[in-house]
Amino acid sequence: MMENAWIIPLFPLLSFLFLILFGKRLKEASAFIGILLTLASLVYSLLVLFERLTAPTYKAEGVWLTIGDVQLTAGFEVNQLNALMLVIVSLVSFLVHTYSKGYMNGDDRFPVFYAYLGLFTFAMLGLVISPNLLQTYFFWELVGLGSFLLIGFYFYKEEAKAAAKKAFIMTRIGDVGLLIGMILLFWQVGSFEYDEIFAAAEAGSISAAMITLTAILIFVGAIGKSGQFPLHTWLPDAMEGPTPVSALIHAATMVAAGVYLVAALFPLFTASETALMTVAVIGAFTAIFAASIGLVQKDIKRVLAYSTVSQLGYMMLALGSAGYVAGVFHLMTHAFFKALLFLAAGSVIHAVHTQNIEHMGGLWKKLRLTGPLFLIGTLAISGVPLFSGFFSKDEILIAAWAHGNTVLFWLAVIAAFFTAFYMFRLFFMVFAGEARSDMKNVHESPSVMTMPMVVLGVLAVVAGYVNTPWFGTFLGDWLVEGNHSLGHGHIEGPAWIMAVATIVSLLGIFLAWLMYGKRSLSRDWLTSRAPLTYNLLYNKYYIDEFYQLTVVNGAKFFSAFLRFLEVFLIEGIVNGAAGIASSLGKLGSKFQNGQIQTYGTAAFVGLAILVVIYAVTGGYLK
Amino acid sequence: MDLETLLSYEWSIMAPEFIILGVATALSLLDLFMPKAQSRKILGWIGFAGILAALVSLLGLVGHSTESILFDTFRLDSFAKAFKLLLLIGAAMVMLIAISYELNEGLEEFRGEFFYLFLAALLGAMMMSSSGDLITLFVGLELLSISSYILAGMRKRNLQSNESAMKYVINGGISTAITLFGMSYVYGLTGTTNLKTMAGFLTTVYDEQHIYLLGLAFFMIVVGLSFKLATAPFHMWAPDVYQGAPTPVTAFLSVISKTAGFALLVRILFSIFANTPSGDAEGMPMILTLQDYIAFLAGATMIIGNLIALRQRNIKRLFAYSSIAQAGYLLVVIATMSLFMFDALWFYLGAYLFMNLGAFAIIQHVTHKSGSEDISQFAGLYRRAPFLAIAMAVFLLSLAGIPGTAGFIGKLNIFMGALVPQEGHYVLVSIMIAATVVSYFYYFGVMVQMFFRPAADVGKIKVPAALTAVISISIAATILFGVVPNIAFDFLQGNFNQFTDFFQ
Amino acid sequence: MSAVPIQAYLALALILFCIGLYGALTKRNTVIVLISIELMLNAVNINLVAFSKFGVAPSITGQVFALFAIAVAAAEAAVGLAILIALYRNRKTINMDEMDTMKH
Amino acid sequence: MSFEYFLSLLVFSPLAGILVLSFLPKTQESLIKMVGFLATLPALILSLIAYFQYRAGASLESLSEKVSWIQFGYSEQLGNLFSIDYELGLDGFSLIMLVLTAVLSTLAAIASIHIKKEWKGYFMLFLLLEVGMLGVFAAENLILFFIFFEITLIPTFFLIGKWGYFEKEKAAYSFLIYNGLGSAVLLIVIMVLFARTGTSNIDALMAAMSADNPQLVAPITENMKMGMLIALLIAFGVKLPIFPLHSWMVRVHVQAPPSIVMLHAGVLLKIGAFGLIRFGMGIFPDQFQSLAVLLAVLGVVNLLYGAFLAFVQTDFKMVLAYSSISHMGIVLIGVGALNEAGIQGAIFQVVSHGLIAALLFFLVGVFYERVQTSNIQNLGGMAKGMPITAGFLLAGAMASLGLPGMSGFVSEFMAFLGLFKEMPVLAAVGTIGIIMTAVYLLRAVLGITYGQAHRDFAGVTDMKKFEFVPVLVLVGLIVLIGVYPSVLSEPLTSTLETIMLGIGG
Repeated sequence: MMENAWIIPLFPLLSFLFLILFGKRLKEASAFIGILLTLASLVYSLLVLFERLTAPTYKAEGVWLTIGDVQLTAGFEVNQLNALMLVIVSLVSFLVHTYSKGYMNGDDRFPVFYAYLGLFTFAMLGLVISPNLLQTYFFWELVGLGSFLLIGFYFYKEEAKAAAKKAFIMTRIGDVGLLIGMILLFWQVGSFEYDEIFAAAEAGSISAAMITLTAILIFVGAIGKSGQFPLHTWLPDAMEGPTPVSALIHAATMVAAGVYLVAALFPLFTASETALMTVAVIGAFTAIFAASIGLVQKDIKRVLAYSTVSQLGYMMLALGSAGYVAGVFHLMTHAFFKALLFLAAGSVIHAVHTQNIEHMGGLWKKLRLTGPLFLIGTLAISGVPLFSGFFSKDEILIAAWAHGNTVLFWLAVIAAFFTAFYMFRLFFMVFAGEARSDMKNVHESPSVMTMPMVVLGVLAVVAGYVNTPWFGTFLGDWLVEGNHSLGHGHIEGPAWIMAVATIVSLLGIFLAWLMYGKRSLSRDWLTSRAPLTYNLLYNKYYIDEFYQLTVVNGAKFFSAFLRFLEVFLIEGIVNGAAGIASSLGKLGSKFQNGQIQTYGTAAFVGLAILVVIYAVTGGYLK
Repeated sequence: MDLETLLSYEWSIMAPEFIILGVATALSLLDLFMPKAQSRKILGWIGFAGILAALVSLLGLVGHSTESILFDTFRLDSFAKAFKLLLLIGAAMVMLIAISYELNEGLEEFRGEFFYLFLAALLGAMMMSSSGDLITLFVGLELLSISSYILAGMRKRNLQSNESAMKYVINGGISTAITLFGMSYVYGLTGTTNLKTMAGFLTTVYDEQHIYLLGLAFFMIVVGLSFKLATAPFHMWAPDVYQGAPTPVTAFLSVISKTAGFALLVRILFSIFANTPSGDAEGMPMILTLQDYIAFLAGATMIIGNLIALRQRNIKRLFAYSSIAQAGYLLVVIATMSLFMFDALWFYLGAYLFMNLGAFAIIQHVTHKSGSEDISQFAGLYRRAPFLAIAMAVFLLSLAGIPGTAGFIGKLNIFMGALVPQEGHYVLVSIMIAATVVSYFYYFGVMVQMFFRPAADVGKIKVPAALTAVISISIAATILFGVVPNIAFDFLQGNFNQFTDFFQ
Repeated sequence: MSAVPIQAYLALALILFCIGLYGALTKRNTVIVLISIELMLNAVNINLVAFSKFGVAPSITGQVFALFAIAVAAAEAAVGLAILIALYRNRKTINMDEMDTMKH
Repeated sequence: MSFEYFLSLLVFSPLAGILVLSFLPKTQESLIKMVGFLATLPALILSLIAYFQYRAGASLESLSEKVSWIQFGYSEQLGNLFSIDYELGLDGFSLIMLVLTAVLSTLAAIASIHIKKEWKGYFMLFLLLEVGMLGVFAAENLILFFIFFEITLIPTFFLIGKWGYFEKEKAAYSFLIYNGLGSAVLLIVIMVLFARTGTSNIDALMAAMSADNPQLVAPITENMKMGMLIALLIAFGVKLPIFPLHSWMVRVHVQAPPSIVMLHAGVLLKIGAFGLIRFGMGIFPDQFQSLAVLLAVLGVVNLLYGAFLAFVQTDFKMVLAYSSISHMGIVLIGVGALNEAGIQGAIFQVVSHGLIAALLFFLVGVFYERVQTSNIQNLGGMAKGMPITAGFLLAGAMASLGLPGMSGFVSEFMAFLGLFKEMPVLAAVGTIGIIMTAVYLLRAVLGITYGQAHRDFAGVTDMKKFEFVPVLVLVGLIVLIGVYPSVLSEPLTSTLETIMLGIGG
C-alpha cells in the first residue's frame, strides 16, 4: 500500500485534467467524476493510514533536478503525520465534493468548480506527502493557486476579484519568507531533505543563530498560509468564495498547512528556543486578537473565518509550547468541526440567501437537520466537555502551562471564553428567536448536502476520543512513536486546567445566551458603553486601512517616482544625446553658407592649424 | 633623347592610356564632323567600348613584371595596375550612367564634348595612379581637374550647374596652388622631381631646417590633395558641386576622382616621406610622426560628413556628405599605415565604387523622373519600382556597413588594420564606429522613404537597359564581395604580390 | 659676384603666395580672384626656378616643372573665365558672394 | 545528423521559403501565409532531430562544419592568422537556444495570421530574421556571430517600422540606434580580439585568453581585457536589456506586431544573455569574476525597477514590456551569482522567459484582434466572453510569476539559490521582486479578465482553432520544463562544466 502512496494525489489531478478538458460536455455529471476520484484517494489514504499504524515510515525519492554536483530529489514519504493528514484532507475534500453537488447546483461553471476542487485537492495531498522542503514549497504554492482560483470563482464580482488577489499576494509575502528560509537552510545543510535537516540541526552543524533565523523565516511562510497576525487579513476576505470552498480550504485543510509545516519541521524549531517562543507568542496573540474581532462581526462566514484564525492561533501556540501532539490533535479536530460549521453555514445561506446574521433568526424550526448539526459544531469549538474540541483545546492549554508560558496560557483561556461567546452569539442569532426579516420558502437542504454534514457531525463528537487523558492517548503515542525529538505523546498537566477551560467556555455560552438567547441583557451594552472599542473591533482594528495607507500607497508612490525617473532622466539623456548630434550637424551646415571663399578659407585655416601644431609639437620648435 | 632610346621603351605597358587617348581624340573629331542633327549617344557607346578595350589591355598587363619607362616618369607597378583597374571599371559604369542621362535642356548639344572630356579626365586619373615623377603626377592631376571643371558646368544653361562649376574651379585653383607650393619645396630639398631618386636622396637629410621644410611641404600637399579627396579641411566645396553638377558628373567626382586622389596621395606620401628621417631620437621615419595628423584629419572628416548629412533633404547633397564621410573612413586606412593598408584601401575603394555608382544610377533615374532632388521623391519607390528600391536598399546597407555587403568587409579590414599595431588606434576606431552608427540615421531615412511612406504618384518606373546593367553589376558585386570577399583578396594577393614593388 | 641668397627668393615667393591667397579668399570680383590664383601659381614658379639654381642639388628639372606649371595655369585660367562667362549669361553678375544658391 | 552540412541546412533552410515567396504574386494572402509557415518547419524538425539525437547520446562535435572563408593579409607571411572560417557548431546551450528559436519562429509564423497587409514582404523579412537568429546561436566564431547578429537587426527594423502600431517608426528607429550602438561596441571588442590574437574562433580565443603566455599578434593587457568585458557588458546590456539601456525595448514591445514581439522578447533579447554567458564568461573569466557583484546588483535593480514600473502601467503591453525587463534581471542575478546554480538558473530563465513572453504576447495579439485595445482600464470581465483565452492568460501570468510546476519557478528558484549562496543580503532584497511580480501581474491580468466589463464586449468570440496551436505548445513546454526540468539541465551539463572550469569554480 504505502509503496504506492504517491498515487493518492494523482486521482484528484486526474479529475482536474479530465474536467478541464471535457467538463463542458459533462455538465452536472462532472460532479460524479470528482466525487468518485476523491473517494478513491480517501479509500487509499485510509488503507495507507491503517498500514502505517503498524508498519514503519516509508520513503521513496528520485532525482528531479541536477545542479552541478547537487541533486535535488522528489518523492514521497509516509510517516505518522503525513498519513494522518492524508486521511483528513481526502476525507474533508470528499465530503465537500459531495456537498457541492447540491450547493453549486445550477451554476453554469459547475464543471470548472469541480476541476478547481480537484486541482486544490491534488496540491494539498501532494503537500502532505512531500519528503523535502523544496517539494513542500512546490505544492505549497499550488494550494495557494487552488485557493486563489476558488476564491475568485465568481470572477465577475469585484469583491471576489479583490479577495482572490489579496489572498494570493498576502500568502506570497509569507511564501517568500519560506523560500528564503529554506534556501538559507539548504546552503547550511546541503539538502532540502527533512531528515537530513533534522540530523544537521541535532548534530549542531548549524549555528544557533542560523537555526533561529531559518526557523523564523519558515514560520513567516506558515503565518501567511495560516492567516496568523499580521498576515491574517486575507482569510476573512477569502469568504467571497463559495461556502464549500471556505469549508475545505479556509477551514479544514490549506490554512492548516502552516501548522502542518511547523509540525513537520518541529525538530528544527525545538532546536531554537527563540523560534519556539516566536511561534507561541504569535499564536497566542492571534488567538485572542482574532477572537476579539469575531465578537462583533455580522456576516456568518466572517465570524467563522475569524474563529478559524483564532483556532489556528491556538495550534501555533501549542506547537510553540512544544506541544506537538496538542497542535496536531487540535488541527484534526478543528478540521472536522470547522468544516462542519462551514457546511452548515452554507446550508443556512443556501436556505435564506443572505449571510448577514442580523436578517436571520428562528431558523431552528425551519432547518431541522442543519440546526442541530450547527449546534454540535458550536459546542465542539467552544470546548464543551465530551466534544472533540474540548480534549484538543485542553491539551493545548496544558502544553502552554507545562511549557511555562503563563501569560500566553491566560491569553488562551480568555480566547477560549471569547470563542464560546461569539460562537453561541452566532448560533442564537441564526437559529433562536424569530426571523428578523421575512424569509419565504426556507427549506432544509437536499440530502446530498446534509449527509456530509452528518458525517462531520459524528466526527466532531468522536474525533476527540482518540486522544484523551481518560481513555488513553493513542494518537499522541502513535504520533511521537520512534521520534524522541517530537516530545512526549502526552504531557501531564494539573487537573484544574481542565476545570478552568470548562468553566470559561460555559461562562461564555451563558453570557451569549443572556444577550442573544434570553435577551435579558440588552445586546448593545458593549456598543453603548464603549462605542470606540466596538468600532475598533468591528473594523478589525483598521489593519486593512493601515496596510492600504502604508504598504500599498508606499509601493504606488515608489513606482510613480521611478516612472518619473524613467521619463525625465533616462529618456531625457537619450533625447539629449540625439539633440546634441543634430545641433552639431546644424552648426556644421551653418558654415556651409554657399560662399566659395568661406570654403577656401576653411581649407587655409585647416592648413594653418596643422602647421602651427606641427611647429609647436612636432619637428621644429623643439 | 634620340630615336633609339625612344623606340627602346616598352610602350606596350602604356596601352590602356593610349587607347583612352586615341578614343578621346577620335571622339572629338567625330563630334566635329557628325551632322548636328544626329544624336551623340553613339559617341558614348564608342567611348564605353574604348574603356572596355583599355580594361582588357590592362588585364592583359596584370601579369606583367614591374616596369618603368621614360626615365621613370611612367611606372607600371602592381599599385598602378590595381588602381587603374578600379578607375577603368568605375569609368565604364559612369559612362553607362552618362549615356542614359536624359535632360531636355542644357546637355543635349554638348553630349559629344561630355564624352571626350570625360575620357580626358579618366586619362588624367590613370596617369596619376601610375606616374613616377612629380611633373607627370601634377600634369595628370590637372588634366583630371580641368576636365572635371568643365564637366561640372556642362549644363551651361542651368544656373546651379554654372555655379557649381565656378565653385569647383576657384577652389580647385587654390588647392592646385597649395599642392604645387608644397611640391616646389620638396623639389628644392632634393633637386629632383623623380619620386624614386627623391626618396633615395631624402634618406640622407638630417638638417633640422630641411626636415621642417619637408614637414611644411607635407602639410601643403596633404591639404591640397584633400581637395580631390573631399576630406577635411578641403571638403566644403563637395556638397555644392555635387548638387549642381549633372548626376553622371557627380558620380564621376564622388568615385573616380576620389580614387585617383587616393592613388596620388599614397604615391606621394609613401614614396617621399616613407623613409625620410623625422629627425627625432629614435630615427623614426617622418611618415610615422605625421601619422597622427592624418588620423586627426580622418576623424574630423568622418564626424563632419556624418553629422551634417543628418540634416540634408536633397539626395545628391546627402550623398555628397556621405561620400565625404566615406573618404574619412579611407583616410583612416592611410592614417593607420598597417600591413593591411594597400589591401584595405583597394578593397574599400572597390566596394565604394560599386555601391556608390549603383546608388547614383538610381538617384539619377528617380530624380530625373520627377525633376526634384528632394528625398521625398523616393517615397513609395518600393511600390513604383521594387527592383530599384531593393537595389537602393542594398547599396545603402553597404554604405552603412551592414554585414552581407562589401561595405562591411571593407570596414572590417579597416578596423583590423587600425587595431593590429602595438598601440592600436582605439580613438580613431571608436570615432569611425560611432560615425557609422550616426550614418544609420540618414541611410535608413532614405529606406524609410522607399518602403514606409506612400508614393506621391504611383506610376511605375521603367529603367533603361544601360542603367539596369550598372545597377545589376553593382548589386551583384556588392553582395558577392560581401559574401565571398576572398574572390577579391585572392585576386589581389595572387596578382599584385603584396605591392612590394611599390618602393623599388 | 655675390648672388642674392635663396632665402630672399623663397621669402618673395611666400609673400607672393600669401598675397594671392588673400586675394583669392577676399575679393568679390571673380576675375580678380582668378588673377589672385595665377599669383599663387607664379609664386610656385619662382620657388621652382630659384631652387633649380640655388637649391640643395641644383638641376634643370625645376625650370621644366615651372614651364608645365605655367601651361597648366593658363589652361586653368581659360576654363575659369569660360565658366564665368557661362555663369554671367545666366546670373548677370560676376560677384563671388552672389553665387550661393546652393548652401547648407 | 549524419551528413556534413546539417547545420548549414538548418540555419539557411528558411531561405528556401524566401525563394518560393519571391515567385508568388503578392495578392495570394492565404498561400503566402501557408508558405511562410511551412518554411519555418525544416529548421524546427532538424533542430529537434539534433536535440533528441543529443539526448540519445550522439556527440555534437559531429555537427560542426568548417570551411575557410576569408583570408586577410598574405597567408605565406601570416600562416592562418587573420583568416576567418565559416564555422558552425553547437554545444548544449546553443543547441537549446536553437530549438527555442525554431519553435518560437514556427509559432510566430502561425501568429502572423493576424498580419493585415503586404504579407509577402512580411514573411520574406520574417524568414530572414529567422536565419539571423538561428545563425547567431550556431556561429562558432565571433565575426560570424556578429554577422548573423546584424542580420537580425535589419529585418526587425522593417518589421517593426512597417507592420507595427501607431508610433512604429519611432520605435523602429530607437531599436535601430540602440542596437546599432550596441553592436558597434561589440564590433570593437571583436575586432580588437581578432586583431590581437589573429583568430576569432571562440574556443581558440578562450584558450588564448586562459593560457599563461599565449601566442598573440600583439599583447593584450589586463586592463584591455577588463575594458573589453565592460564593452561586452554594454553591448549585450542593450540587447538584454540592462537598466538604464532599456527604454528602446519598451517601445518595441508596445509598437511591434505581436508575432514579432514573440520573437523579439522570446529570442532576440536572449541573444544578450547568450553572449554574456558564452563570451563574457567564456573569454574573460577572471575579469568576469571581479564584475560578478556589479552584475548581481544590476540584476536586482532590473528586477525591482521593471517590477515597480510594470505596477503602474495602464497598457497591458507596457506591463509585459517592463515585466520582461524585470525577468531579465533574474538572468543577471543568476549570472552574477557565478556558481552552478546561478548560471543554470540564468540559462533556464532565458529559455523559460522566452516561452512565457511568447505566450503572453500571442495572447495579447488574440485579445487585440478582438477588442482593438490592450488598455487594462478599458477591459475587464473578459473571462465571460472568452473564458479559454482568459484562462490561458492567467496560466501565462502564473508561469511568469514563478508558480511551481511551470518553467518560471525552476529558473527563478535556481537563480536565487545561486545568489543566496554568494550574497544573501542582496538576494533577500531581490526577493521583493518576487512579491512585486505577483502584484503587478495579478493587477493587470485580473484587471482584464475578472471583475465587471467596462465596455460591452458582446459578440467577442473566443480563440479559434489555429490559435490553439501556439498556446497549447507553449503551455505544454512551460509545464514540461516546470515539472521535468531535466529536459534542459541534462543537455546543459557539459557546457556548465566548461564554464565552471573557466571561472575556476
